Amino acid sequence: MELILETLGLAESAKLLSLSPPGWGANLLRGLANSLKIASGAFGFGLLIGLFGAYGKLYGGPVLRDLLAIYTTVIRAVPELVLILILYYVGTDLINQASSAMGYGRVEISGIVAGIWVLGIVQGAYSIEVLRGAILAVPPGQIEAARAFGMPPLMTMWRVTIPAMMSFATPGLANLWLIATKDTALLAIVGFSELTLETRQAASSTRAYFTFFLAAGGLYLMVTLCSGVVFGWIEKWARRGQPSLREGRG
Amino acid sequence: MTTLKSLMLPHRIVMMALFAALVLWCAVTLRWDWIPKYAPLAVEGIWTTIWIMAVTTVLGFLLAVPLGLAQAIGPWYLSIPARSFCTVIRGTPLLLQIWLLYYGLGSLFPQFPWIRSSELWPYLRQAWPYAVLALTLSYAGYEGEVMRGAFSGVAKGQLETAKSFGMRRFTMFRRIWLPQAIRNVLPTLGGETILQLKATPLVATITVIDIYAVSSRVRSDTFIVYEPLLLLAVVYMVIAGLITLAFKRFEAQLPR
Amino acid sequence: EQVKIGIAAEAYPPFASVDSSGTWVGWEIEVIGAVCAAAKLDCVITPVAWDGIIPSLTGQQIDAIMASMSITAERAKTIDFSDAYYNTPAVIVADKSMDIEPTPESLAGKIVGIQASTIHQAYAQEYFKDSEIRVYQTQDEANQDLFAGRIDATQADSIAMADFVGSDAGGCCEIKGPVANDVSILGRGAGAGVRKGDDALREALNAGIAAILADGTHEKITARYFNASIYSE
Amino acid sequence: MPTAASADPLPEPDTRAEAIHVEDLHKSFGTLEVLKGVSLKAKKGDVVAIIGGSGSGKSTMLRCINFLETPSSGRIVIDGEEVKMNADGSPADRRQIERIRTRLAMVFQQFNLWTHRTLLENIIEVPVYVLKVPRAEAIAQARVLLDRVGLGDKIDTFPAFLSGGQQQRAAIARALAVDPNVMLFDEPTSALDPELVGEVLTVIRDLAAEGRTMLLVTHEMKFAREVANHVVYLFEGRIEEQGPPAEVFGNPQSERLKQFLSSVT
Amino acid sequence: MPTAASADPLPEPDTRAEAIHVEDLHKSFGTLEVLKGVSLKAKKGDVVAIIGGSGSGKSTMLRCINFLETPSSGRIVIDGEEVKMNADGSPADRRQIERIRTRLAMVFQQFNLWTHRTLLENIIEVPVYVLKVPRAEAIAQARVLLDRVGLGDKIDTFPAFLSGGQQQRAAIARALAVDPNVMLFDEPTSALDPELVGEVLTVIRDLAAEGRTMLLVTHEMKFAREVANHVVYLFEGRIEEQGPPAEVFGNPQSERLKQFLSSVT
Ligand SMILES: Nc1ncnc2c1ncn2[C@@H]1O[C@H](COP(=O)(O)OP(=O)(O)OP(=O)(O)O)[C@@H](O)[C@H]1O
Ligand SMILES: Nc1ncnc2c1ncn2[C@@H]1O[C@H](COP(=O)(O)OP(=O)(O)OP(=O)(O)O)[C@@H](O)[C@H]1O
Ligand SMILES: [Mg+2]
Ligand SMILES: [Mg+2]
Repeated sequence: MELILETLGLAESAKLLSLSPPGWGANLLRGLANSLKIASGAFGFGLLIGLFGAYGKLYGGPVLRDLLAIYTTVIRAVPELVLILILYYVGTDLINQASSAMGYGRVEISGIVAGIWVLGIVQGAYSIEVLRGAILAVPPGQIEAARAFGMPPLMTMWRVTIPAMMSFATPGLANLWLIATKDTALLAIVGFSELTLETRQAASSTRAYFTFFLAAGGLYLMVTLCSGVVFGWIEKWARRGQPSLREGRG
Repeated sequence: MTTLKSLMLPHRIVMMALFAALVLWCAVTLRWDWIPKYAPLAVEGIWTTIWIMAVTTVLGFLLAVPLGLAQAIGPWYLSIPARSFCTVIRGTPLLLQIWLLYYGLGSLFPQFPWIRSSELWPYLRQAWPYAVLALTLSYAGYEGEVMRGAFSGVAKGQLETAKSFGMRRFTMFRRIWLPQAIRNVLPTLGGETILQLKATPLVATITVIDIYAVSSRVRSDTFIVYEPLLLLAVVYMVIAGLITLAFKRFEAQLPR
Repeated sequence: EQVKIGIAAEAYPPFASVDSSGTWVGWEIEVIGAVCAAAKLDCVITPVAWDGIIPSLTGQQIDAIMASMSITAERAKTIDFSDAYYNTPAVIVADKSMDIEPTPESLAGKIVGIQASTIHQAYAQEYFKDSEIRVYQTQDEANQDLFAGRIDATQADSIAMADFVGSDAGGCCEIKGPVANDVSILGRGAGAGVRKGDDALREALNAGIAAILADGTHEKITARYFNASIYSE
Repeated sequence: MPTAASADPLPEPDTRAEAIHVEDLHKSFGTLEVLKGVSLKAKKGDVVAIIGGSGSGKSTMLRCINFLETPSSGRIVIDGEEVKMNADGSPADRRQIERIRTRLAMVFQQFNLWTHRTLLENIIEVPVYVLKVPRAEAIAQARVLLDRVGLGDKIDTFPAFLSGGQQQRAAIARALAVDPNVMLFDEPTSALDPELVGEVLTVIRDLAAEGRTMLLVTHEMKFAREVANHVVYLFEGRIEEQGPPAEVFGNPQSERLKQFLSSVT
Repeated sequence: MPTAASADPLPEPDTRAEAIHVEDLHKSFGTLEVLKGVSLKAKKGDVVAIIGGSGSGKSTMLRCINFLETPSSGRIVIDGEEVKMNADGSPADRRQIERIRTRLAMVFQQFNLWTHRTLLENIIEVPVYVLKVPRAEAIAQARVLLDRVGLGDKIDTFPAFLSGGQQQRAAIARALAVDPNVMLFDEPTSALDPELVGEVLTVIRDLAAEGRTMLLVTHEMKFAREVANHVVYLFEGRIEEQGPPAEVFGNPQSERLKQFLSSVT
C-alpha cells in the first residue's frame, strides 16, 4: 500500500490527510459535518420562507407583494458577506449598546445561530423564486379541482400544489441545497470553522494547496452525489403519473 | 404615466420615505472621504463585473440547453457524460474549479516552449480567459440541471401534437419545447443569474479585479469596514435590479 | 481582565500557522506571548477570519489585533496602532535571466504580481503606473505564476522572498533589490491594532514591545525562525 | 318525478327546499361580458340541464356558482345559505365557501384529475382529507364506485394512462365519492359512448331520486330531455328560454332556440 | 359520394388510390394488449368512422397510425408509402415518418393546443415552420379558417382562456391549416353543440369531396352515419364488424354491436 502511494508520489498527501494528528483528515471531516449542520438548518429555514413567500407573492395583497419583492431583490442582490457582517456585528453592537444603556452587561450572540439565520434568510429569497416558478407551472385545473371540492388553502397546498409542483422545483432546490453547503464558508467570519476554513488553514499552514483543495473538492463531490441520489428519489416520486418523454421518440 | 400612479400608493410612499431617510442617515453619519480616490478603480471594477457576468451567463446558458436536453431524453452515451459534468460542477466549489483551471491547467502551458512562442500565449498568460471559462462551465452545470427539469416538465401532449404535424425534431424543440421549458423555469433562472453575479468575485483569486476586489482593497487600505461594503451592496443591487427587471419583462411576454 | 488578541484565522507561515490539533505556532505567536508576558497582560489568542477582524475589534469581540498588520496613515484613521514589532523592506523578485532593477522605469511594460490587501498592492499601484499589476490572494500564488512565467516580477516582503528564492520552486529567480521606501505607503512596519482611544492597552503593548526588543527576547525568537534580523528602525 | 322549478309562479305550491338560487349573475373577463344577468332556481331533487352554443357561458356559470370564478355581481344562495360576497364579487368568508363547496361536487369539462395520484387516490382524496372519512371506509366506497363506472381494473393506474372516456368516468366517480347535495356536471358525457351515456343517465336519475340537486351542462339534447326536469337555454350570457324539457324541446318559443334545435333530429 | 372501401371483394373494381393501409396492428402497454391485430384500408376520399366502447383502443389506433405510439407489430402504409419499422415497431427512418406526418393532420381528443401561443400562432405554426408557407400567406389563411369555425374574434387569445368548444374548433382549424391528405380526428365534436356538429359535418364532407381521406373516431352514431362511407366497430382491440354505415347501423350482425347500438335511438 505504502509502496504504491510512494511511487505515485502520493505518500506525502496521504500523510497530510490522515485522520489522526498531525494529519488533517479529521479536521476536514469535522468541518464537513459543521457545514452540513448549518446548511441543513439554513436550507430548511429557507424552504419555509420560500413556501410562504411564494404564496404571498402569487396570491398576497399589494403591500405583501411589494414587501416580498423588496425582500427577494435586496437579499439576493446583497453579497452574503455584507449581510453577515451587518447582521452579526452591527446587530450585536446595537444590542450591546442597548443593554449597557439599560445597565446590563454585554450579550454574547452565537455566531452559529446568526449564521443559520442569515443563510436561511438568503436561501429563502432564492427559494421563493424557485417555488413560485414551480407553482406557476402546475396546470391550473389541478388546483381548481381541489378548490372545487372544498379543500382549504393549506390543504390544497399540501395535498395538491406541492406534490404537483415538486417535479418542477426539485432541480432548483437541489441547486440551492448545494449552494447552501458551500455558502457556509462565509461563517468563517463569525468564527465558525467549517470545511472551507479548515481547508484553507490546512493548505496555507502546510503549503500543500493542491492536496487540500482536491480533498475538499472530493468531500463536496461526495455530498453532491449523495444529495443527488436523494433529490433523484424525490423527483422520481414527484414525476409519478407523468408519461415519460423518452418513450416513442419517433 | 401608469407607473407614476402605481408609485403613489400609500404604502409605497411610506416605503420610499423610509428608504430616503436611511440613505440620508448613511450619507451623514458614515465616512465617504475615500470615494474620490477609488472612483476610477471602482468604475473599472463594475465594468469587469458586468461583462464577465453577461458573457458567462449567455455562454453558460447556451451550454446548459444541450446539457439539460441530453439528460432529459438523450441516449445513455450523451446523458451520462452530461449528468457527470453537471454533478461535478455543482458538486465542487467554484473556487476550486477556478483555481484548478488557472493554477493547474494554466500553469501547464508555459512548460511547452512552442506554446510560449505561439500567438495564443499573450491570451493564455492572461487570467480573464480562465475566469470566463470557469464561470461559464459553472453556470452551465447549474443551469443544465435546471433545464433538465424544465424539459422533462413539458406536457407530453404538447410535443406529440408537434410531432403529429410532422415537425422536425429541431423545429419542435425550438418552437414548442424550449419556449415552454423556459417559461416554467424563468423565475428560477432569474435567481440563478443573480447567484452568478455574486459568484463573480471569485475571479479575484486569479487576479481579475472586479468591483468586489476593489471594495476589498479599499477595506484593506483604510480598514473602513462597512462603507465600502454598503456601496458594493448598492452596486450589486442595481445590477441585480436590472437582471430582475429584464427577467420580469421576459416573463411578462410569455403567456401562462 | 483578559486581553483577547485577534490573529487572522487564515494561516500565514512562518509568522502564524496552525497544526491539525488547532495549536497556533509561529514567530508572531511567540512574539505575542513575549509581549504579553513583558507587559503583564493576560492574553488569549483568538483567531478571526480576516474579513471580520476589524469589525470584531470595533465590536469588542477582541481587544487587539496582531496579524502582521502594516502601520499606515490611512489605516490609522480607523484604528490606533502600537509601535512596530517587526519591519522588513519590500523587495522585487524576478527571473535570473531578466535584467530588472527595482525601479518604476525598469519595470515599465512588465507584469508585476503582488498580494491583495497588502501595502505592496498600494505601493505598486502608486509607483508602477506603467506596469501591468496582477493582484493575487496569496503570495504563494504570485510566486507560482512567477515560476510559470505568467508574470515578470513580484514585489513582496524580503523575508518571504528570501525563503522563496532559496527553495526549489524559486530556483528560477533572484531578489533584484529593495524598492525605494515611502513610509506613507509602506508604513512603519507591523504593529498591533487597538480600538481608537484605547490608549491604556496601546501603552501597555508599546511597553511590552520595547521590553522584548531591549532584553533580547525579540532577537532570540527571530533567530529561531529567520537567519537575518527582521527589525529595523 | 319532482316537478319543475320554473321562474313563473306555479299553480300548486312546491314545498321542497330550495337548493340553488342564483340571482342576476354577471361575469366579465376584462371587457368581455360573458354572463349578462343570469337568474336560476333549483329545488332539492331537481335536475337542471343547461344547453346553449359553444362559448355562451355555460361553464363560466357553473364555475361562478362554486366561486372558482369571481362573479362580477349577483347573489348566490346554496342550500338556503347565501354566499357572503365582497363588493368585488369575491367570497367574503373563506370558511363559508369552503364549507359550501364540500357539499357541492363538480365534474369538470377537462376532467382535471390529479395527475400525481392514482385513480384510487384521486377518488379517496377528498373523502379522507376534507370530509375525514376513515381511510379504509373511503377505499371500500371508492372500489364500489370505480366498479360502478367500469374502472375496477384501473384502480392503481395514473390518469395520464387512461383513455378519454375512462378519465371522464373517473371524474364522475370522484364527484360521487364526496356524497354531495348539489352536483355540477360540465358535459359529463362528452367522451362517453352511447352505452355509457345510458349508464350515466341512470346514475343521475338515482341521485335525483335520493333528493340531490344537479346542474348539468350538456350538448346532447336527447340526454337533456331524458334526464332533466328543467331545461335552461343560454344564449350569449343570457337565459333565452327555460322550462320543462317537453316544452323547451317540443315547443320552443325563441327564434334562437328554434334554430339551435333545428340541427337535432 | 365515393363508394365504401370495405375488406370484402367489391363487385366493381375501385380504381382510387389507397390512402391508408393498416395490417395486423398490435399494440401493448406493458402486459395490457390494447390492439389485438387490427387491419384497415381506406382509399383516397374515404371517410372511415371508428366507433366502439370507451377504452376499446380507438385513440391508440389513431396514435399508432402516425407513430405517436410505437406499434408492437404490424404494417402501416400511408399514401402508398410503407413506413419502415424496426423490429421493436419504432420507425426506422425518422425523416420518412416526419415527411409522412406533414401530410397527415390530427385533431386530438384533448385538443393539445400549444399553451404558450395565441390562437393565430397555433394555427400558423405548422404552415410557417414546417411547410415553409410565407408568414403573411399563412396568417391570411388562418384568419379565413378561424372565421370559418367562428373564432374570428378570438384570434389573439391564448388557449387557456377559451371554452371547451372553442378549443376544439381551434384544434380543427389547426389541422385544416396544414392542408393534409389524410386527417385523423379523435372525437372532433365531443365538446360541440348540435349546431356546430352540423358545421363540422359539412366541413368533413367538403374535405372528402376534395379527395382527402379521413379517419374519424366518434361517439355520436348519428354523426358517424351521416359523415362516413365506411364504419368500423372496434371491440376490445379487435375489429368486430365493419361495412357501409347503412349496413352496420341498419343491420348489425354481431351481438356486441347490437347491444352497443341498442342504447341509441
Ligand atoms: N400510455 C398508456 N399506458 C398504459 N395504458 C394505456 C395508455 N394509453 C391508453 N392505455 C389503455 O389502453 C386502452 C385503450 O385506450 P384508448 O385511449 O385507445 O381508448 P379509446 O378507445 O380511445 O377510449 P375513449 O373512447 O374512452 O377515448 C385503455 O384501457 C387505456 O387505459
Ligand atoms: N379565463 C378566461 N379569460 C377570458 N375569457 C374567458 C375565460 N374563460 C372563458 N372565457 C370566454 O368566455 C366565454 C364563455 O366561456 P365558457 O367556457 O363559459 O363557454 P361554454 O358555454 O362553456 O362553451 P363550451 O360549450 O364551448 O364549453 C368564451 O367566449 C370564452 O372565450
Ligand atoms: Mg364549457
Ligand atoms: Mg380515446
